[in-house]
Amino acid sequence: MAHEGPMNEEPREGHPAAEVAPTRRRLLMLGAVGASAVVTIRPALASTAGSILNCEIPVPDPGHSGNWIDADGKLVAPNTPGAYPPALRPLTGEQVKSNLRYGRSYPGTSYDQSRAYTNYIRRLQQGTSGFTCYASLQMPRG
Amino acid sequence: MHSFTVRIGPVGFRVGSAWPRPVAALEAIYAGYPGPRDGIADFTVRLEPERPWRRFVRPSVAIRGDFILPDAVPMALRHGFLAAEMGMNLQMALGQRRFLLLHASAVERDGRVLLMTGESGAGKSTLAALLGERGWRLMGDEFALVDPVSGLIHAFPRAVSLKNAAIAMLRAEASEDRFGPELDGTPKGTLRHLRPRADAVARMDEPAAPALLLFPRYGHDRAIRPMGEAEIFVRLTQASTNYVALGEAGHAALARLVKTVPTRAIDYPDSAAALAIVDMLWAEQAR
Amino acid sequence: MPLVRALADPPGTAALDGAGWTALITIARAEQLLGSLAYRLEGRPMPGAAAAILADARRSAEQQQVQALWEAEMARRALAPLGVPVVLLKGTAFAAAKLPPSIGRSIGDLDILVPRESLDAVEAALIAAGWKWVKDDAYTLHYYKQWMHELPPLIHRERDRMIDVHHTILPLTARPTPDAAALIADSVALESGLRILSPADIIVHAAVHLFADGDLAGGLRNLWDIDRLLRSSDAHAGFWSALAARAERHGVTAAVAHAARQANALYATPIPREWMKWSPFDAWSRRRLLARDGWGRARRPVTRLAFYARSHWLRMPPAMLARHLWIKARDRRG
Amino acid sequence: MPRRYRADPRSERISVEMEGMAVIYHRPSGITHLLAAPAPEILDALSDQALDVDGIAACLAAEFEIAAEDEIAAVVADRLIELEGAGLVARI
Repeated sequence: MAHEGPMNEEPREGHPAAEVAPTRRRLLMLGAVGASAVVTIRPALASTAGSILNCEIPVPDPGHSGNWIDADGKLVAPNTPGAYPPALRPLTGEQVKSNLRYGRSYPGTSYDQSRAYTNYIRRLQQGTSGFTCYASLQMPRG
Repeated sequence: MHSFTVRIGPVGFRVGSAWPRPVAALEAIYAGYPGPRDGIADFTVRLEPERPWRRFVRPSVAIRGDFILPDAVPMALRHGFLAAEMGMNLQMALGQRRFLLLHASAVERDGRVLLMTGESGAGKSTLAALLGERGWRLMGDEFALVDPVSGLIHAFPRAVSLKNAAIAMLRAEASEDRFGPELDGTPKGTLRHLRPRADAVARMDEPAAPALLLFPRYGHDRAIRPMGEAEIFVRLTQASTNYVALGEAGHAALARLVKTVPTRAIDYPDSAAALAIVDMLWAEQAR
Repeated sequence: MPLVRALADPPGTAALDGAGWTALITIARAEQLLGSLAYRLEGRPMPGAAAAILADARRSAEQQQVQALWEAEMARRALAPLGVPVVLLKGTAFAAAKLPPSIGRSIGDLDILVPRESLDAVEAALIAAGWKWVKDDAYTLHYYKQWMHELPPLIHRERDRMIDVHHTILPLTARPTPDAAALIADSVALESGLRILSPADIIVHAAVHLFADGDLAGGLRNLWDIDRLLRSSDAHAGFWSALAARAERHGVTAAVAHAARQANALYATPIPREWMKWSPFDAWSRRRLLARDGWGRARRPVTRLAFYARSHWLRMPPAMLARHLWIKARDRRG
Repeated sequence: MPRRYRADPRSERISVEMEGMAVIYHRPSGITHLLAAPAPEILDALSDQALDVDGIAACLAAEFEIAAEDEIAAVVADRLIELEGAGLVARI
């Protein structure tokens, strides 16, 4: 995620306590070798053709992490016959695209299991975790 | 091509459908809405058979238009109305460049706007719909449009998409004629659409200033937390589909929103608790 | 077709009604020409809703150009230590040199041309600077290296932008073989140190891209580029004979002549009388270029398929084409 | 000759302060960055003149009123890698 940067190390009392001891505080920040000082905002919804490498799609989304996925990509109860357990780690946009285009399976999954995951992803809607990544798979036309 | 046009807030849509049914459903739920300004639609959505013969044989609806997701699953024809709604959402998410688009609900009272943002399932849509029946003006349950010049929020009062338990909750509040057909077996479960109250439609050209921003989270014990500006800023860039595309104007609009609008994260166990928190925070900020 | 009419004759848009404007805007979006149209019609009387949509399109095009030029600048920084000429192509070149087609033009990937012998060094420098392969399977990499006029597409891991690195302007398998060394030798340096093709070569490349390589999808935009370039060069004495000589040198006379004729037919581009030698292919390719209806739908599937097949035929000898399609099909089955 | 760096003029950045950090819109790229200290100070120093690592460290030492320039130089070298990757500074 883009904002795993210095802001997470800061106390959050609404306003920083910088007024108390500016020099000391800044010195501390200055000394933080290794910690990132630059965080770049990435588009939530990428607009270019290849904007897919880094984004991730959890299967299923965290709100349904207990569910399994059937062959059509629908969420079903755990241990439903013919359905698959959640993906161990989120799929990347690149993997999804490669599955959509060339039928290449996801790491450590069978062809059918990959198909089920992809069917789930193709059903994603605005507001569901992973949708914006999936939406980024759009190609420019013309 | 069966055709339907509508204006929702500042945005005109044209929907073309290979089948009559989705258009009939759109006409019913958007009864009383105006057409696009000057008869010119900002965006075009097409509902087409995925392949020519699929118009008649096991009909399935592919969502096409100005902006598309090429590999999206086609939908069953009985969900054609939902396909149209998704198509309109997609045009906004991918194509909107006049306003900073936030994935947030917006309701207005006394000329001031309450914004609620968060992932699907956070409850922003249901809460906005409930508030819209209880003295607030519903400005939109899905997208809030921030005018980069004025900083005002423009209404985008689409039909509210109610899911599962929220349907019963709103049927207790709104009359039956404002509801669309029940759509079962959709990717989000059972859905019903609710037309906003007539005054929300009549006043959709009135923008208003944002006064309170909430990040609600459903299913947790009641809690209210302040948030740091940088965190709010970053989360809103991720809740916006066009922050980067708007460039400098987007940056200025978002920085102004973060700097001027009081913001809280709220956790709530049920909607009654959420509405109580909203009442309390609203009264606080109005003082 | 309304889009072509509006671009060629802006005052004619005064007659459009609401439905006419809606169709025009949808077609222009589908052909990636809405920004160009927006500037073309700027300042003309029109309904408020149309004016607002076109103003959005102008802002959007402007922002796209900022991003495209930035991507070029980042490539320049990554490649500067190599000391090799880096020639911008297509949309980014137009924008960097502020050439007439850049006005409102949408720009996708970054396309650059470098000498073939520095390809490996360029690839290594880009990868060191954060670019990575979009597809890294062995067949794709091998296929591109062996046969194509470019490296397989690379994408920057932070900025999510693609770069296509070319070493010539047509696949090595294609029948005409443009003189890549001459393209680079005669390129022109910009202030930044990046380069663009010579005026004649820019037109040659646009024509080749349209008629000797692609399947004409999105061809109206390429043809609009060509119209803008020809019009801005037309006044220079000796331009047309220089263009003809350059096209002949690269072995693409037919494609360049066809592009000029088609620009003349669709956009009323002024071309010399002796260039107007119509061929039966013209009408056929025009059908393909104009295959778009008022809902933005692609029409004439048979014509489109024929041009798709032609684009492969032009790029590859038949046996190789068969092998290529076979491997792609096998891939698809997983 | 040690390697020297340069940043775009200040007018090419729009900076808004949030929680002690700078939220910067960089006009030439259209990209937004969040910068923690001392990255904004490094950018400012390099907007006026091209400097090498020691030169930047000297600027920061003056601004932060701290003496240990060697330590600062180590931090600066670290930050420059990030700033260069983001395109906010360039080698000359």
